[in-house]
Amino acid sequence: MILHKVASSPFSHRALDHCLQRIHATDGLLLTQDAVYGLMDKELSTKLQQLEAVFVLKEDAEARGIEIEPSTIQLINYEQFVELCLKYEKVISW
Amino acid sequence: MSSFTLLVTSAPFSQQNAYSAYRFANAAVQSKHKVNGIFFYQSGTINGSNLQITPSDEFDLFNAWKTLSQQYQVPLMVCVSAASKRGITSTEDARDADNPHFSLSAPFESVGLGDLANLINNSDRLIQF
Amino acid sequence: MSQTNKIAIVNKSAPYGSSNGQESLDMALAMSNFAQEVSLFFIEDGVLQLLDTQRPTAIDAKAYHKTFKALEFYDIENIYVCKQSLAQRGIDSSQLCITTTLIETTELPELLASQQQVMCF
Amino acid sequence: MEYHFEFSGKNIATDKAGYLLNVEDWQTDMAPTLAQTENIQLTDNHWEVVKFVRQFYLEFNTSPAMRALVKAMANEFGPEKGNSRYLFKLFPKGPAKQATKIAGLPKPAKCL
Repeated sequence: MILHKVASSPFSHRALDHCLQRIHATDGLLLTQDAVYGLMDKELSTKLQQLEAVFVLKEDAEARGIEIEPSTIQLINYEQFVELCLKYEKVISW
Repeated sequence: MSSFTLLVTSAPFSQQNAYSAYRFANAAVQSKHKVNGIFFYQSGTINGSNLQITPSDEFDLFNAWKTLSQQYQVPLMVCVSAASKRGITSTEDARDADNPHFSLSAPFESVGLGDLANLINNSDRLIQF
Repeated sequence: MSQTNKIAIVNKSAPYGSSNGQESLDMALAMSNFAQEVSLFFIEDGVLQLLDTQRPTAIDAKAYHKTFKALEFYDIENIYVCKQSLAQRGIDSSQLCITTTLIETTELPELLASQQQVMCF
Repeated sequence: MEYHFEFSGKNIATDKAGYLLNVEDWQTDMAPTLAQTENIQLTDNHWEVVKFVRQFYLEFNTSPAMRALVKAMANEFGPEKGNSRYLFKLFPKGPAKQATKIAGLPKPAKCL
């Protein structure tokens, strides 16, 4: 079980795409920094909802004016980010 | 209680990564976890430059790192090779190169990658920013 | 907490546009020198680092790709290259400067499962 | 500051620690002079390592770190020469550091 951390916008970088091509069903995905802009893309948002565990760093979303509608995507703060890293066996930062 | 090594590979200001790493480190120590060390590599080494001047109305990451390190005994380790290439040198490294200037001072330490291997060996998780 | 860790280093950057490739290799050699068990993964643009015909002195860059051939002396024997990433770039594995294990895109997480820590450059 | 020494009527540029700045400036007869700066009297065993390290650098574009040197030496000359005790006996201040200097190679990264 891996936590995949992505930090770049999917509109200009392919890190999220590369990650999604390789992510395992039981893995977790954490969107941080510019990666939270990915939620503005309806198609991508729908795709993300099919994953078991998607997290968004609250501070990064709030800073960018991104509102997260209640869904399978979970908003977490830094304390929860720390715990999440411990819940998964390892963290890969794309 | 768990322990972390943070690997910071991006420069301050140019990218958000170092700020995220700082927030993470803070949250970890607040939650009573141990941060064994912050290891600065690649452009991340620029975080150690003591020549940084931050406008007073912007977040001063350099001093925030120092405070974190002093308050929670978190070592701030800077890879000497990656740093030297980017103009980040301790007094000793500067002297070895006959350079009159230096830009790295305590609590940031000039170390080798072997120290990162040690940090990783003693930590539950390695998180890269 | 063991004395030796299994460390995976994932290379996803092309060689000369950034220092990622060269500094990732420095990292791999150092980790191995300090008794860590290193596995290397080359995916996406990272596979471009392994092309045999590179001549980086043309742009004053270090020819660090020559060092890949020395990895066996650093006990770095697990070198994985993403098959699809090669195909997308029209590269045949015979054009690479070292012998590697070809893997499918989807194999990465399984192979990472046996590693303790992951770095990505 | 610039550092150099004279060899066969030519100025050979080095860094502050005495490592050649240009790999191509090296020639075989220069090794004893470089070895002297490390207080080493070259024997056949020393020569073997010096030549081996230089060949390694020319082929792989990097000087071998200790662990790699041991393994590569063991491959080439067998375990009695491919071990760190043997290499440290020849180069007491560190084979990676001293053999590279005598072989005219760049100063190894401080990191390693």
